[in-house]
Amino acid sequence: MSRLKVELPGLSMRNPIMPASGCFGFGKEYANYFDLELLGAIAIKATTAEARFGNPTPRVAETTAGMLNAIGLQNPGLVGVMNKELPWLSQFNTPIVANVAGTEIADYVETTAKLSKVENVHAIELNISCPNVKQGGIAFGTIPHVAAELTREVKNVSDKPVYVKLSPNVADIIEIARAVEEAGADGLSMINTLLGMRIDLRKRKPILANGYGGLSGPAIKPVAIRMIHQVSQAVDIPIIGMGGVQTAEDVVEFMLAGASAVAVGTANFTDPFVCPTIIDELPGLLDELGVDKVTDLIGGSWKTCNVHL
Amino acid sequence: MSRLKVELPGLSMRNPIMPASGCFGFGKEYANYFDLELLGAIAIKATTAEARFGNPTPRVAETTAGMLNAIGLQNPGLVGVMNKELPWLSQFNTPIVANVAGTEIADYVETTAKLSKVENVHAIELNISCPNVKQGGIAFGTIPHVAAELTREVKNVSDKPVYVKLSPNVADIIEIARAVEEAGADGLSMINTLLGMRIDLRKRKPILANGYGGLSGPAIKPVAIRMIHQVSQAVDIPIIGMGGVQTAEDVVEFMLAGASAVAVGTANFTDPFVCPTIIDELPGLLDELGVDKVTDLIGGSWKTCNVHL
Amino acid sequence: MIKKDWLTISKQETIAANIMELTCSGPLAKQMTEPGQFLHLRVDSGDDLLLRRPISICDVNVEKETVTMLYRVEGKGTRRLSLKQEGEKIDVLGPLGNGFPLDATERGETAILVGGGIGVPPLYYLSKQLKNRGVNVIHVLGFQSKENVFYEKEFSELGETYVVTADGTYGEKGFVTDVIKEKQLSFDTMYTCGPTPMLSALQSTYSDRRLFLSLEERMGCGVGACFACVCHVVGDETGTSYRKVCTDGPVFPVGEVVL
Amino acid sequence: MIKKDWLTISKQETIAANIMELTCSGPLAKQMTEPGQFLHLRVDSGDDLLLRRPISICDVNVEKETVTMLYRVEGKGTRRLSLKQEGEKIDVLGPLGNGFPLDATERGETAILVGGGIGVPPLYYLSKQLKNRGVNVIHVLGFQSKENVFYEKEFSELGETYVVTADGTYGEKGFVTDVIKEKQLSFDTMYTCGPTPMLSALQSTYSDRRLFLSLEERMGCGVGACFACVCHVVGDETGTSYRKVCTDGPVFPVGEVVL
Ligand SMILES: Cc1cc2nc3c(=O)[nH]c(=O)nc-3n(C[C@H](O)[C@H](O)[C@H](O)COP(=O)(O)OP(=O)(O)OC[C@H]3O[C@@H](n4cnc5c(N)ncnc54)[C@H](O)[C@@H]3O)c2cc1C
Ligand SMILES: Cc1cc2nc3c(=O)[nH]c(=O)nc-3n(C[C@H](O)[C@H](O)[C@H](O)COP(=O)(O)OP(=O)(O)OC[C@H]3O[C@@H](n4cnc5c(N)ncnc54)[C@H](O)[C@@H]3O)c2cc1C
Ligand SMILES: Cc1cc2nc3c(=O)[nH]c(=O)nc-3n(C[C@H](O)[C@H](O)[C@H](O)COP(=O)(O)O)c2cc1C
Ligand SMILES: Cc1cc2nc3c(=O)[nH]c(=O)nc-3n(C[C@H](O)[C@H](O)[C@H](O)COP(=O)(O)O)c2cc1C
Ligand code: FES
Ligand code: FES
Repeated sequence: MSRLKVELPGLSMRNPIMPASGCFGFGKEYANYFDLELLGAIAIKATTAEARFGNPTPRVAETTAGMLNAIGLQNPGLVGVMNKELPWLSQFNTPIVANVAGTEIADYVETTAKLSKVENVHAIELNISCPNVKQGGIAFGTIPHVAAELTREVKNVSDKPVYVKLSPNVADIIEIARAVEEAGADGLSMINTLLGMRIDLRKRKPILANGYGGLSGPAIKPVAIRMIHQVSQAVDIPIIGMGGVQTAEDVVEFMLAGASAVAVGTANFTDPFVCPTIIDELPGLLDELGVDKVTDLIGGSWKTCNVHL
Repeated sequence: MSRLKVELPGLSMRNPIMPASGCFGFGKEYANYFDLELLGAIAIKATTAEARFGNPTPRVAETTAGMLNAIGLQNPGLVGVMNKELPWLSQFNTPIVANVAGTEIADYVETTAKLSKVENVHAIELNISCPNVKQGGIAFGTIPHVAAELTREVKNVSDKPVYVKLSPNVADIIEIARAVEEAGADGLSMINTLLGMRIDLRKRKPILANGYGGLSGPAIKPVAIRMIHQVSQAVDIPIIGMGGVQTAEDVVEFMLAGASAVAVGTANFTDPFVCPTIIDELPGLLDELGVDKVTDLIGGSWKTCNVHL
Repeated sequence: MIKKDWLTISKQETIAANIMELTCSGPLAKQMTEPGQFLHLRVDSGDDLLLRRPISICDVNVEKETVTMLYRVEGKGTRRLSLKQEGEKIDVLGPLGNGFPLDATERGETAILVGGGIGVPPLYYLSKQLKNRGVNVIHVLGFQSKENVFYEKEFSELGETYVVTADGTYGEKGFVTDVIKEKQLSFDTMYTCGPTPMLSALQSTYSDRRLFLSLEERMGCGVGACFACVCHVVGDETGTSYRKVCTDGPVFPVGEVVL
Repeated sequence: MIKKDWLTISKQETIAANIMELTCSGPLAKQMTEPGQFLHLRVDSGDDLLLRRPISICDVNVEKETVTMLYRVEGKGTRRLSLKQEGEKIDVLGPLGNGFPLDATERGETAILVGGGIGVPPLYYLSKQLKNRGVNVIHVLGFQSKENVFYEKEFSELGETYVVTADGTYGEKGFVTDVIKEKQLSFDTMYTCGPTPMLSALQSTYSDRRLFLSLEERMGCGVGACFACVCHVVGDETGTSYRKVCTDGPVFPVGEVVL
C-alpha cells in the first residue's frame, strides 16, 4: 500500500489520513473501535501549559451540515499529557502531532519546548486561533505579525517540525500563511473553525453557554478548499488540509486543492469508523481516477490546469 | 397583520421578508408564482453603470447545504434597469431596494445618483464585496477606510437611504460596520457570501469556470447569526439579515440575533414559494413563542439576557 | 396554472447501465404537453442538497396524468433519487423552458432526431408527437457502449432507428454524425439533444438547415431569475446579449447561441 | 464486540402527545444488558444532521434481539426519526455509558424509581431488572399534563406506581418530590432520571441516601473523545476535575458531580 504513503516534515505517514485535533481526544476512546496503527498520524487534543476545564456546557450545537463547538481547550495540561496520554499512545507505531494552545506567547513556548522533546511527538501543531490576552483577546491568527512572532518563538524552542494551524476568520489568508512561513513554519494546518452562533428561539439566548463557537463539518468545506487552493500556490511548505472531510472523495478534493495530507474532525462523531473507512476506500478511488500514488494528487487542480484565478 | 410590520429607513415593510439581491432577478420570474405585493420589500439584482455579461459558465455549484455562485454581476446596466426593470416593478406597491455594484468608486457614485432618483427605488444597497480595481482587486468590503470612503461618496449623491452590504470575509466585522456607520450608512445588510470553491475530481479543476465563488445557503447561517449578533450591539443603525434563511424559525433566529428585517436568497431556488410561505407561517410562530409584534424580537438574544460574550 | 406540485412515483427501474426510468403521476402531468421541456426536481426535503435537478420530460400520458423521465445516476442527487420507492412523492417544479418547435416540420416531411447519451430521453416524447402530426421520423441515437443503450425498441416503433456506439459494441461504430453521412439520411428538420461536442459538430455541419438544439447548463433557479445558465448570442458585438438556457431554451434554433 | 450496527425498525407508534415508541431489532440488542445506558442514533444518512442523537434504552428482549426506545419529538432529528417506517434501518452506536448499578440494592430491599417526563423511559428496563433480582420497586412518574403520560400500565405491572402531573390533569398534582413526601414512601435506594431541576431537588433532599441520578447533556461524540458533555466534580478545588456524561455517566451516585 505504499501508494498511499506521504512524507511530511517529521511525519512519515502510511497514508494521508489523520484525525483532527480536538476530535479524537488522545486516542483512547477510538482505540476501542479500531487499530490506531491504521492511521497515517494522530493529532491529539490541544495541550496548554496548565490543566483547563474549559467552557460551561452546552458546548456543542448542531447547525445545518455542521456543528458549533466551544469546548474551551479543556485538557489535562502539559504535565498530564506528558505523564499519561503520550506514554499510553507510545504503544502505537503512528506519528503523533501535538496541538499546542495558549493565551500568551510564553504559554506556547513553554508547552512546545517540553512536548517537542517527547519521543513519540513527531510534530507540533500551533493552534493560533486562540484569543491572545495580551492583544485584548484578538486571536493570534488574525494578525500576520503576531502570528509570525509566535511562530518564530516557538520554532526557537521546538525539537520537532512546527505546523501552524491557520484560522479561516481572516480577510487575507495568504498574508498570514506567508508570514508564518517566513517565520520558519515547517508546514501549515488549515482550516480551523469559522466563528459562528446559534440562538435558541424559546430561551432567546445562544445555545452554546459560551455564546459563540467554532463551526466545523461539511458546511465549511468549500471555504477550506478555497483557502488551501490559495495558500498552496503562495507558499512552499506542505499543508495538512481539513474542514468537513467525510469521504475518500473529500480527501482527493483537498489534495487536488493543494493539501499534502488531510485531517478528519467532526466526521468522527458522525461515524467513529470514518478514518479507517476512508483509508480503505482510497485505493479504489485512486484506481477509478487513474491515479498511481496519492501524492500525485497534491495541487492537481492548479498544477495541471490552465485556469487562472 | 400589522404585527408583522417593520419600519426601516426608506422602507415601510408590511412584513420583515424580502428576497435577497441576485436571487430574485428583477422580480418578473417569481411574479409568475405569487403576488409580489405579499413581500415586505424586494432587493433587485446588482446594477452596474454599464451592462455586464458576467462570468463564463458553469456559474453555480452545489455544496453540502450550500451553493457557490460566480455570476459575475450580470445585469442590463443602469440604463436597462431604469428603462425596463424599474418601470415594470412600479406596478407593485412593494418597496424596492436597488443593489449597486462597481469596480471603482465612480461607478458606484454614478449608478447610485441615478437609481436613487427613481421613484419606486426606496433604498440603495451598496454591494461592497466587489473587487476594487484601483486597490488591486481586493474587495472594498475588507478594508474599513475604503468601505467608509465608498459609503461617504455614495451617501453624498443618494436621494434615498443607503444600506451597506457587508462581506463576511473579514477578521473583524465590527470594525467595518462601525466605519460605514460613521461614514453615514443608514443601515447594513449582512451577510454577503463567503468565498469558497469546489473542485471536480475527474477534471481536476474548479467546478466554477471562475474558480472561486460565493458560498450561500444554510451552511453559512451560523456565521451570519454570529456577525449580526456582534454588529447589532456595536452600531445604532438597523440590519437587514441574510444568509441561509429558509423558514420562519430562521427569520426569528436572525431577528433575535439583531436583524430588523430578513432577506431570503438561495432558498428561492429550492422553493420558489419560500417567501410567501415564510410570511404565512410567521404569525403562527409568533403566537407559539408568545410574541406580539415581530419587532419585539429584534436583538432579543442580547437585549433580554445576561450572557456576556 | 399549477407550477409546482408533488408527483407520486408509480414505477422506477434500471433500464441500462446507471440509467433509471422513473414514472410519476399527478395532475401536473396534464400540463406537460411540449416535448423538450424539463422538470426541476427536488430530490428530497433534506437540507444538504439545496438545488433542484433539471430532468427532461421523456414521455407523458396526459389522460392518465403520468410522466416518465430517464436519468443517469451521476452524483449525489441522482443517486439519492434512484433509491426512491414506488409510492414516495417528489416535489416537482415545471414544466419549464421552451421545448422543440413541432410546427417547424410539416405533415409529410421528415424529421431526424439525433440524440447522444442522456440527451436521448426528450427526443422520445418529441418523436411521438411528430409522428402523431404525420411527420416521418428517423432516429439516430449515440451511446458510449452496448451497456448504455436504452429505448431502442421504443424508438423503433415510431420510425427508422439507428443506434451508434462509440466503441462499436452495439449497432454502428463511431459518432452520430458519421452515421448520418454514411447512411446518407435525408431530412427536412433536425432536432438534437446531447453532449456539447456533438451539438457543435451538428451545428457546424448543418448550419444551413432547419436545426434545433437542446442545451444543458448548470442551473440555480431554473426559472430565469439567477442568471446561472446563460449563453452568449451569435453575432452579438457588445458581448452582453445572452439567452438563458432555463427559460429561453433549453431548445434553440441553429445559429442563435454560442455553444 | 460490535459497537455500531444497523438495527431494523420493527415497530414505531405514538403512545402519548409527541412521544414515540420505537422498537428495533438486530444482534446489537444482545449487548444491551445494562439499564440506564443509551444508544447514539444516526437519524439518516443525509449530511444536514451531522450529530447522532442520544436515546436511552427503555426495554430489551435479549433473546428476540429487540430494543425499545421512547422518545419525544423535539427538533429536526427526532421529527425526522418519527417518520421512519417499519423495515427501515437505523445506524446505532452503543450501548454507551454507565447505567444504573443494580447491585446497589439487595434482594428484598425497596427501590424507588423517580422519573420526570422523557427521563422516565430508562427506568422501565431498570425496574424490570431490579424486580427480577427480587427487589421491591416503587415508581413515581412525573409528567406535564395528562396527554403526556405514558407507560403507566407497564410500570404498574412491576410495582406500585404513582403518576404525578404538574397541572393536576391526571394522577396526583404537583411534583414528584411532593408525592414522595405526602405518601411517605420509604425506600432503600433511589434511582432517578429527568430534568435537572428535579434531579437537584432530589439530590438536596436525599443527599444522605443511596441515590443514583441520570444526567443529560448535549453531546458530540458520545464516546468520550470530544469533551462536549463534561460536568464539574463536587468538592474539586482545582476546578479542573470533570466527569463525562457520555462515558463516566450518564448515571452518577449522589454527590459526585455538580448538577
Ligand atoms: C435542461 C436539462 C435537461 C436535462 N435532462 C436530463 C435527463 O433527462 N436525464 C438526465 O439524466 N440528465 C438530464 N440532465 C442532466 C442532469 O440535470 C444532471 O445529470 C443532474 O442534475 C446531476 O445531478 P446529480 O445530483 O447526480 O449530480 P451532482 O454532481 O451531485 O450535482 C451537483 C449540482 O450540479 C448540477 N449538475 C451536475 N451535472 C449537471 C449537468 N450535466 N447538467 C446540469 N446540471 C448539472 C446538479 O443539478 C446540481 O445542482 C439535464 C440537464 C439540463 C440542464
Ligand atoms: C444520555 C441521554 C439519554 C437520553 N434519552 C432520551 C430518551 O430516552 N428519550 C428522549 O426523548 N430523549 C432522550 N434524551 C434527549 C434527546 O437526546 C434529545 O431530545 C434529542 O437529541 C433532541 O434531538 P432533536 O433532533 O429532536 O433536537 P434538535 O434540537 O434538532 O437537536 C440538535 C442537537 O442538540 C442535541 N440536543 C437537543 N436537545 C437535547 C437534550 N435534551 N439532551 C441532549 N442533547 C440534546 C441533539 O442531540 C442534537 O445534537 C437523552 C439525552 C441524553 C444525553
Ligand atoms: C469538538 C471540537 C474540538 C476541537 N478542538 C480543537 C483543538 O483543541 N485544537 C485545534 O487546533 N482544533 C480543534 N478543533 C478544530 C478541528 O481540529 C478542525 O480544524 C475543524 O473542526 C475543521 O475540521 P472538521 O470540519 O473535519 O471538523 C476542534 C473541533 C471540534 C469540532
Ligand atoms: C446566485 C446568487 C447571486 C447573487 N447576486 C448578488 C448580487 O448581485 N448582489 C448582492 O449584493 N448579493 C448577491 N448575492 C448574495 C445574496 O444576496 C445573499 O447575500 C447571500 O446569498 C446570502 O443569503 P442566502 O444564503 O439566503 O442566499 C447573490 C447570491 C446568489 C446565490
Ligand atoms: S437557472 Fe437561474 S436563470 Fe437559468
Ligand atoms: S459527548 Fe464527546 S466526550 Fe461526551
